[in-house]
Amino acid sequence: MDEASEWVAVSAQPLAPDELAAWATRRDCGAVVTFCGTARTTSTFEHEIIELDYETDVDLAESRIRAVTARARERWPEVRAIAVHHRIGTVLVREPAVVVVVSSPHRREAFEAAQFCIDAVKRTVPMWKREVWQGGSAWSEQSEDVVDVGDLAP
Amino acid sequence: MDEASEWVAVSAQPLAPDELAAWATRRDCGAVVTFCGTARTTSTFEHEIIELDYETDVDLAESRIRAVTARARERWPEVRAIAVHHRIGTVLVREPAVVVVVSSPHRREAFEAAQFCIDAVKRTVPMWKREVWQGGSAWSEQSEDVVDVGDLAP
Amino acid sequence: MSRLLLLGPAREAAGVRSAEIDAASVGEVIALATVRFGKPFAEIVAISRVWVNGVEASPDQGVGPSDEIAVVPPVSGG
Amino acid sequence: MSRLLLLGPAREAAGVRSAEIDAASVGEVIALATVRFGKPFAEIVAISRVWVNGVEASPDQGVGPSDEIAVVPPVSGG
Repeated sequence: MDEASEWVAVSAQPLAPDELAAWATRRDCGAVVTFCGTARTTSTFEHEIIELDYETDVDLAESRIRAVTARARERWPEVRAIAVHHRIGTVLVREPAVVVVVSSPHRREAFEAAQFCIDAVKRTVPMWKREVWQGGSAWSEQSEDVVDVGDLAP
Repeated sequence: MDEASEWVAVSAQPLAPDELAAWATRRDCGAVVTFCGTARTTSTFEHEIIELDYETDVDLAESRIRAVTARARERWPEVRAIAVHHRIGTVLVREPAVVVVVSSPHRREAFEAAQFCIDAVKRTVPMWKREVWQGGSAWSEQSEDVVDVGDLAP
Repeated sequence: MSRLLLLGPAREAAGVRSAEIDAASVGEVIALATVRFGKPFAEIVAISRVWVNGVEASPDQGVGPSDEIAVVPPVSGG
Repeated sequence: MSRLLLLGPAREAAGVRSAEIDAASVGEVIALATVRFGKPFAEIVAISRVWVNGVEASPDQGVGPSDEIAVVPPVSGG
């Protein structure tokens, strides 16, 4: 696995899914799967959400994401490139808060690894989300302990 | 389901995955999954592929694709927008030949429906591919009958 | 005259993308096309499905002037 | 002095994002932080995990000046 097959970033910059997908596209790959987790209006609150506000420690979050991508490599060795970018700070409705891109020679591995990565990121990366509506805001319902990637069901 | 939740196209135009994903992103959706099937160098032939050449009847292919998206709607009623674009004619290595985009409120349905759509498109849409290398070309190994979407395992 | 649509390897074997054929059934259309386009085409037809207006058809299905008959060779799938 | 990192709701309850705390164990760091930041913070701590340098830690684990202790409240997951 060459160095340039992994791209993890947590930052306040707007995300660029098309740039990540272009980066992940390789001459020997027939499949590129891109997942965008986008801010949406609906929530557990009785308000129409207008933006989300994400908070974390960047170093800690990036190191936890790298544990997820390392695990994905073990499970799907055919996978070529993996990018996981998470935005922090304010994310407007319809903007992506997180993007996962996986490329591989065949599509099954790309789909499986991409879904694994986003599922695992949600459960293993410390990342808190405030939901903001007209006139108020609150933390999203916080109910799950952050676990280690090794604790996830295989 | 509003009219603008479905976008099917078969044409010789270069594909624009980011444009499709932007179109599919809705205020009430938290997930957008994009699959790009890209031309790659490796094949069953002993040559390095430099481009692919796709051939079909556009009307027939589009109508078969619409049968696939209709079936996806039945299986995943939560899904909001589905785009399936297939390019015909010459597709260079690293360029997408087919793009599937699915948006939904939650990510599981988007992943499942996107994977279903591309799997079903490959099996139910009449589409022939020539592999082109330096100094030669041949049809890809053609071994599977084109079946109806209703014949696919549920 | 029904319209015969020749796709992919069938188009290549026949040398044309479509043809007008005057016949009463699917089987007759295919038989006449095989006479017209020769052995390489017959070999492709032998492994192909035949659709009428986008729906798989049997040889004895009747066809008329507004019908489109397509020869659909196998695809690479996968 | 160990560095205490306060994340999400823990940061909000404490009013600060990090603090320097002089203590010998994880349990002692948390106890001193609870005294300093009061009841809302104690309530968050009660439902949080505690990590040392990114790895979950037990209260009796020893800590030194180069260690970073993080209070990690539950996330929304899903």
